[in-house]
Amino acid sequence: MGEIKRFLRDDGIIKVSRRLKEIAQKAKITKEILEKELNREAKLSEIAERIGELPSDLAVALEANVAPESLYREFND
Amino acid sequence: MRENSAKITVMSRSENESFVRAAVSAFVSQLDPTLEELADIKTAVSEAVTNSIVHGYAEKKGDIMIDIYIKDDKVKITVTDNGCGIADVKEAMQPLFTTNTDGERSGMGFTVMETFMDNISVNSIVDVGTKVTMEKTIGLRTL
Amino acid sequence: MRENSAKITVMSRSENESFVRAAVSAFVSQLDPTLEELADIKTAVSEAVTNSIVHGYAEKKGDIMIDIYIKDDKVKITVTDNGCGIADVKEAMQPLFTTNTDGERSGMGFTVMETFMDNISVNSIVDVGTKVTMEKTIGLRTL
Ligand SMILES: Nc1ncnc2c1ncn2[C@@H]1O[C@H](COP(=O)(O)OP(=O)(O)O)[C@@H](O)[C@H]1O
Ligand SMILES: Nc1ncnc2c1ncn2[C@@H]1O[C@H](COP(=O)(O)OP(=O)(O)O)[C@@H](O)[C@H]1O
Ligand SMILES: [Mg+2]
Ligand SMILES: [Mg+2]
Repeated sequence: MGEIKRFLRDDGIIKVSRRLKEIAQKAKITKEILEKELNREAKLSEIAERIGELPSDLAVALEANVAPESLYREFND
Repeated sequence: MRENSAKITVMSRSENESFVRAAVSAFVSQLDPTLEELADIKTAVSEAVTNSIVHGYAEKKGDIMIDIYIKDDKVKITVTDNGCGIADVKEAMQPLFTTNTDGERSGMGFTVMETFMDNISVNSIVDVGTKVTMEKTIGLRTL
Repeated sequence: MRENSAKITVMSRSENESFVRAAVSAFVSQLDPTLEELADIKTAVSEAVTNSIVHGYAEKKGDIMIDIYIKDDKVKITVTDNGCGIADVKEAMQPLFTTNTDGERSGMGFTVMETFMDNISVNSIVDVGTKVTMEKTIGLRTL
């Protein structure tokens, strides 16, 4: 198992789709933490810096994690 | 005094909606928005692009052009198609107005764009196409 | 048999390099590449866009056009500028060849593109511009 995991962690086999979802999830958690610390809304660059991504790459990753129905959820909220 | 622009052209295919959202986000990231501001912009752009695909081109295929222009803390986005156009823009922009009869569309697209952006304007000529212009200032919102 | 394309136009500004990389990533993600394949493509595109900015337009400003075309498991990307052009393409593509004299450039840009993509070709006319075409098949690597 350990070997398989190590193997899967190699960039050569991890699919971008999975990585983007991971980044998006990390960003959501980091946003909550940062906003408690800062007592205001967090900027994209602040979240990106904390998780070690470029703002432009984070912006793309956030799109990858959107379920199609979220558009309507946002609107109803 | 920062000023920058980009232009994106895609075919009217539903797969490209997500690409346009991602590309617009990546460009707007230069203004360092909050995630909410970014989501607002993406939602508005989605509605405009969806309209070009389902109404503008309907069964046909054509190009959709997205222009993004940023200046200082403002972003201006235009979504343009060379589709069927809108005969009565004022009527089309009314909440709940839709020409879609199979009940799949809510008629709230333009209302969503107006809600999530600071202002929108629509120019359209029948059989020529439609251009939706939307603007938003980043960093306006306070807690 | 999937086929799709997108076109991106940006001004020759260094801020737009990260935007182009992100936008190309977003489009190529439709093929669900591995991280390594995507990193290869981003690196190659960066080199081509940087060349358009620093060599093609040098001190001037102009547009850079990036066309992305995917078909099945292949991606073709062209980076085009209307800059100064290259007099001797064969010489320019030699490893370590650079016209940059301040020592900031390594002369390895074309070599990097050749290494990370399956094949590249360069068309250039002096005072008209340069077009770099790069192709890569996704999913070639076997375990
Ligand atoms: N790009 C377009 N081309 C042609 N017609 C359009 C376009 N965008 C909107 N319309 C017209 O405006 C109407 C209202 O649009 P919208 O508010 O988004 O509601 P919906 O898309 O749910 O019908 C549409 O039903 C359509 O008739
Ligand atoms: N888009 C371009 N327009 C004009 N000249 C170019 C362009 N791209 C490359 N060149 C020329 O080719 C040379 C080699 O390019 P490259 O291999 O990327 O090395 P470097 O950029 O480090 O000089 C450059 O020094 C430049 O003279
Ligand atoms: Mg609509
Ligand atoms: Mg170079």
